[in-house]
Amino acid sequence: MNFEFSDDQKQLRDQARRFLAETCPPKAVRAVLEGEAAYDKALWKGLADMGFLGVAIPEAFGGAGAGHLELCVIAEEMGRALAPVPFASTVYLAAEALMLAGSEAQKQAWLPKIASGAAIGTLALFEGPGNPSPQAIKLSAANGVLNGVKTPVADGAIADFAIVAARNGSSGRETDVALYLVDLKAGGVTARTLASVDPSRNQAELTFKDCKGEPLGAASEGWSILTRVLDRAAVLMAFEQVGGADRALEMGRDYALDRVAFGRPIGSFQAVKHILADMYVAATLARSNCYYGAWALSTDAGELPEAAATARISATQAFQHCSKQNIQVHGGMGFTWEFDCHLYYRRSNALALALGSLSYWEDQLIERMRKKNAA
Amino acid sequence: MNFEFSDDQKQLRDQARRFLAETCPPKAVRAVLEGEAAYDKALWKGLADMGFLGVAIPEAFGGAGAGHLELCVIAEEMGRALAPVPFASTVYLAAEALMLAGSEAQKQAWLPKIASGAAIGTLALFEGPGNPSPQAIKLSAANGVLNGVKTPVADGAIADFAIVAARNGSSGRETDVALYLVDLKAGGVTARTLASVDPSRNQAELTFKDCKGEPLGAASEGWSILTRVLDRAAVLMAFEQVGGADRALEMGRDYALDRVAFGRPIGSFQAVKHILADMYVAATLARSNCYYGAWALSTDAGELPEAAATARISATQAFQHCSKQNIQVHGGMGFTWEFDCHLYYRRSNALALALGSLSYWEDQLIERMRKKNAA
Amino acid sequence: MNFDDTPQEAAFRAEAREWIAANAPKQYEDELAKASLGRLVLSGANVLDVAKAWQKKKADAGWACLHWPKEYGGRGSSPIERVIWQQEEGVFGKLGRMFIIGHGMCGPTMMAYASEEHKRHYLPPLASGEKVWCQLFSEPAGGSDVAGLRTRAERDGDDWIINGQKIWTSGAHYSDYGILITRTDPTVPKHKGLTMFFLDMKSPGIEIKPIKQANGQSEFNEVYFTDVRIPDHQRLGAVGDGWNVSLTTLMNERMSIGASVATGFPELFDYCNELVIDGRPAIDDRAVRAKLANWAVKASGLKYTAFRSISALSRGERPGPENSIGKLVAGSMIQEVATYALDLQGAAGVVSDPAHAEVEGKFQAMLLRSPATRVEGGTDEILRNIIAERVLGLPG
Amino acid sequence: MNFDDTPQEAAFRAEAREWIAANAPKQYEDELAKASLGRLVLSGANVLDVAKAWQKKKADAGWACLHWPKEYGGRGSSPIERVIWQQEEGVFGKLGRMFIIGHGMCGPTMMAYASEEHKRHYLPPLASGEKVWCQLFSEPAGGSDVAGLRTRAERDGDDWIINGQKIWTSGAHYSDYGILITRTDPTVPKHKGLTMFFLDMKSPGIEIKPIKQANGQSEFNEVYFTDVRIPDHQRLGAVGDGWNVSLTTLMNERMSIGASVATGFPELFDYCNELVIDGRPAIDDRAVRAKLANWAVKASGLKYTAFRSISALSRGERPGPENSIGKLVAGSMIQEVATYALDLQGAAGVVSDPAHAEVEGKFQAMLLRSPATRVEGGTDEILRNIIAERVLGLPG
Repeated sequence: MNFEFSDDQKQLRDQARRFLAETCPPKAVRAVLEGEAAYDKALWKGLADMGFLGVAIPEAFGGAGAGHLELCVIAEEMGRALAPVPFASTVYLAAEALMLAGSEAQKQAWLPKIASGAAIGTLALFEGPGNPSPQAIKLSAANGVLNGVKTPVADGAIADFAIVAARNGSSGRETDVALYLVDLKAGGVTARTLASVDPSRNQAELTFKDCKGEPLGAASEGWSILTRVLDRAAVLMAFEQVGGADRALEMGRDYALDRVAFGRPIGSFQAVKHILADMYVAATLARSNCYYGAWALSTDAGELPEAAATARISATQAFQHCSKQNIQVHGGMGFTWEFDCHLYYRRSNALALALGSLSYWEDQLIERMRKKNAA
Repeated sequence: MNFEFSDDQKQLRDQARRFLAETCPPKAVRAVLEGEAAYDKALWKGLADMGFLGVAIPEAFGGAGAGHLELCVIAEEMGRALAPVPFASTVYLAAEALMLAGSEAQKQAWLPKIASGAAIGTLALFEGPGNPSPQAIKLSAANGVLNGVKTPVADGAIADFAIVAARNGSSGRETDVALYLVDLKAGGVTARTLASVDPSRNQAELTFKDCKGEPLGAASEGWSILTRVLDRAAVLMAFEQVGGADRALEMGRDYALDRVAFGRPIGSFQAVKHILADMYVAATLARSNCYYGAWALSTDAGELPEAAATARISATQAFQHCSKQNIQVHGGMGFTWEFDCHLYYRRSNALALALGSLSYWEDQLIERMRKKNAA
Repeated sequence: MNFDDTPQEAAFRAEAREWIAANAPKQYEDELAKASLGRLVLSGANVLDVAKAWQKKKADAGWACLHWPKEYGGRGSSPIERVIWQQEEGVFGKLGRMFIIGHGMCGPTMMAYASEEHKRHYLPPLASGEKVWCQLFSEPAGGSDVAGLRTRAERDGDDWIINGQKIWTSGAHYSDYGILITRTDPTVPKHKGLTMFFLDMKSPGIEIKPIKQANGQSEFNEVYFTDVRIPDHQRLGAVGDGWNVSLTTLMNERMSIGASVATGFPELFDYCNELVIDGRPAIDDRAVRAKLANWAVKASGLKYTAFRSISALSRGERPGPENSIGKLVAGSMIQEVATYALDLQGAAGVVSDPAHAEVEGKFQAMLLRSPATRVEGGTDEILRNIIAERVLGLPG
Repeated sequence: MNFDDTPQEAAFRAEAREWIAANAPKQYEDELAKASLGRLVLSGANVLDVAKAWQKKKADAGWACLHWPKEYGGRGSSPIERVIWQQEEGVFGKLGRMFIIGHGMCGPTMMAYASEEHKRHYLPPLASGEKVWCQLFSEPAGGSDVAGLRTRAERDGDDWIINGQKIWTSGAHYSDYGILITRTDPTVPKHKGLTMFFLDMKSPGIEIKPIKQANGQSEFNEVYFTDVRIPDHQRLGAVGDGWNVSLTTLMNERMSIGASVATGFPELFDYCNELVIDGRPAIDDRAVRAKLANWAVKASGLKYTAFRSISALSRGERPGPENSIGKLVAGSMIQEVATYALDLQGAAGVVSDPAHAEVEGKFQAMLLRSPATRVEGGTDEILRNIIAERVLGLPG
């Protein structure tokens, strides 16, 4: 057993961290947060040049063909840096869906563009409030023509294409759900950007009107593909969340060492120590669960559904807890626009809802454990 | 508005506290805990002589006729002292059921005996694991003849009579449930004492074999009477729990002032301070909710169902939290048999389950709030 | 134990209710009812103007700062009458937010330490909202540590000359006066050598910079003092006694904040009664119920704890530090409530745009504002220390 | 990143599995499987005897204390082989509980500080379980504060004379030897002036009183020393260096406890899969699921955190204080789990009698034993300090 990243993977992490420290400082995040741009184009280009966008895409499709452990490593660093780019939508969702279910032609058409940074992709799944479920999908597909509204769609206003979950049957079973690949620049789709709790990432409402879409995967398998895509994305996003949690913990620790009150660094007060210790505990448990998820993802193990839900829940809790308590450790300064604490607080709450809520994943985890236990 | 006990009621509290300090020291609790007796007979007699057993029983039935606010005051002191007597079973459950639904003859037969300490009563409701519900009642009543098993029954092995919930219909509706008053000394009932997490109070399994019972209240109203009895008992037991919580907090506070480690009283460490502060918060919220419950109980207000569930949940949480954290503040000594911490820990966990679990009352509270909101 | 009004209380309630029905700004009632932490919008009106107008109207009719003496602009009401008024004023009370510091902290401090002449001059316009007051205590280097203050006050004839910086001054940008704590003697131990003043916020040498908050709003300010002159007769309490003066003030802050602090539970409960998840009402979901029940008993416990304080007040007892629990409990609770409300919305919970978000983005605004509630007016950690030391008597 | 055995590891696993299948006390397998915190019963047998017999059998075949050097009764195995053995030993590993202190703390301390002659003499019978060891650190006045120790050791020729009292010595009543920390110099600051020894627990002048615990069991003892003689050659480390010696030992304690500490989750999950509430499987109740999910990810997080430490070990890194989180998380979790399991049983949860309680009263026993887990081997508060200071580098 070796439950650790390899030395090469650690080198990749250091390389990514150095790159993001230079190209993605907090002010780059703020530029997008404050509306100067919908995402950081220069950073996106840089990520492509570094080969990070295609790290898990096979070389045959223009990627580095390194694999998913390497992608986990990159994802963690993206989370630490709060990278204001459509990485999750494009790489965890769109690319994974294509690699899982795309035809040779579809892969050839889009994967190289993803790897080179030429195309931004996303998944159009949600239609307003609620949990992911076949019944919640109302957007209709009649012989490849889509009509309906998807909201929110992460990076919907900046994406070039989307994987769209649509209803093309009326049996009431999950087999009614099919996936379509839609070129968002080809007309028939209007995007409206929505203000969100984390403006450093785009959220949009997409309206499909008589919009052409080409089937992705077998028509009746849309939902099962979607489930597998969400599980894979859950592990990758969990690494992003753990990266953010670790950074929030470091910020709190550094401030506690630096800040003096009552004549002592506040980090010498037991109350502050114990807040930080509990943040460390949450981040550590989440990291360990993420490693389990990474193993399951990279080996496509039968444990993936459980491991993904476990990593997702644990990392969501850790990032929300650490970003919240980091503000508390900072006191009043932590609530200023000027300090970066709120950037992590905003991102932690946004990521907690992407891919479905914590409650949804908690229910999924126990359902999956129950099934396995019954089997 | 005057949201406080009256001066007379406060005097009654002081009187009860002094009496219990003398007659019910921890070693009296330990005597029952260690099996020297099923309950403290001398204390029971003393409570009768003080008029505490009949404080809420009308004078016409041999009680003091003082009222339920006074009973709340006594209940809190019984909780502080962990009184090892069948007070809750007899006074909160049996007496309340009789006063709510008993015939004149039944009241005359039993209430004076309760007030004088001559009779111990209880409620035989549960039939093994699960929440209170009409469906859970299987013990059958065919023209007044009872057959079945009730477990656990608090003080079942020492009670003279019991109010028994039985099924005398098969409509599947709650109207199938009827209540019967059973003289446990009249034969047909065998009691077996069960070891429990709090041996300072008796728990028993009662087996009814062709046992005569006389109807209490209208046959079809058994369940609705039961619900009202449980609500009334919930408020009274909540005071008992708050009394225990307050005492556990005091024990922790006193130990923290007294005990020295690292050259300082441990109460000067922020970690210990904050544990105790949180215990204080829990106990204070519970007390305030109990006052609300006491008001609703004493005025038979329409808010009683909500107020009772609120007081019950809040007081259960507070007593469990304070008794648990009191042990933590005491460190290793808190886990010794010699220290009294475990007496409160045991009692808090026993009371948390009597009348139905915390989860049950949480569900009840929201159901009641929902109904009120919909109305 | 009862909630019943005495005949006098009933009469007072009737009078208040009648006057409010006739005079309150009804046109804003709905928007005020919808207002919650981090979100108070009055369409086509400036909240400040509406609030001042309502306060002046109340003052003219003798309904402002009810528990203050008449001669200072109050009504000389009993504490219980004040509570009855709050109950009757209902959602319109939310307009009083900008006066909380002035009425809850500055007023009581002035009443305790200012000269009779000053009280008669300054308190009535404070009560009527014509003049807004702020408090200048916290400093960048200080944080929770008031004893570590650095802002200097140096005697110069009949004046004091102030140099230094304050922070977290809420409402400084629209305040006319403020109470200010300064260090008048750096040579003695920290708690000593402090002195309290009140001053005109328009005095030369004062520079006010709003602080942009994490949620984008600006309720607080930095205030810079450069050779600001304060006449000695505006000193509150003795030279060197500022620490004791500030304790009165801070306890009043915790009380006023504690009494008025929001838990978010009523909003969440209403929302769960409307919301449908996966085809079922959220309120019927057992997981949702378990969460709601735990918050319900906390909210209820806070409500009746406040009632107990009111009863103590009306018996003439002075409420003590136990009032710290209000903000301690509600502060972290409202943050959890907001987080859970977004969770219930699923992916859509990320949307904050009032035009597209659930219930006009009420819970998103609450989420983004809530971290401040665990810090302002005493951090959770400070409040726990206060409970442990002043209520439970543990060593400081 | 993988869980795969290397060829050598696979071979080792096969050998271990085969030997265990042939030699383990199968007759107790079910009862051991059912054992949980606060409850280990072997019908018609003394746990101590069964445990010693199994340990001796393992030692004779070279399966005891695998990571110890051969000459000291071990097998010279790699850390990873030790883990593989634990995986294969499974429920029979629960019999090792009484050896945890000896093998986890006393052995490593002896190996680090005893003379070669002593190591060869004392370690093999410790490994084989023929001799049981205990540690004598805590004192009534000390609690979490090891530096405040009072038990005196005074030099007398080649001996030291011990007077004082120790407490919380687990297994003292069946131990043959112990390691003892004493104060040899009261004149120097607390952390200095301490010296460590090992001694024969049958020495004249030692009196052992079992401590009856809150749950009725007696795992711990008070140990009184009256003029007990220890030859100087049984000193561990230099005179006055006892504090450093104890740190090694204590860290080993936290590691061994942390690694083996129970969360109660597997028992609760199994129970919820069987239990039916109000006619529905408990596992389908959304409120139950929400609780289970939160505990599931904690239990999983602890499991894989341990795996990460093992990987670090097998890379030759020495696991640090981050192992403190195991007990910190599991300690309060198992108490919450037990409380919730009783809650699920409703009123019947109060019954603890194995003959009548749900799942033989497993959760009732767990509830009554669990408060100790948050104290033994470092309180939650001490563990948080350790994490804050030694992992995060905050000032002590």
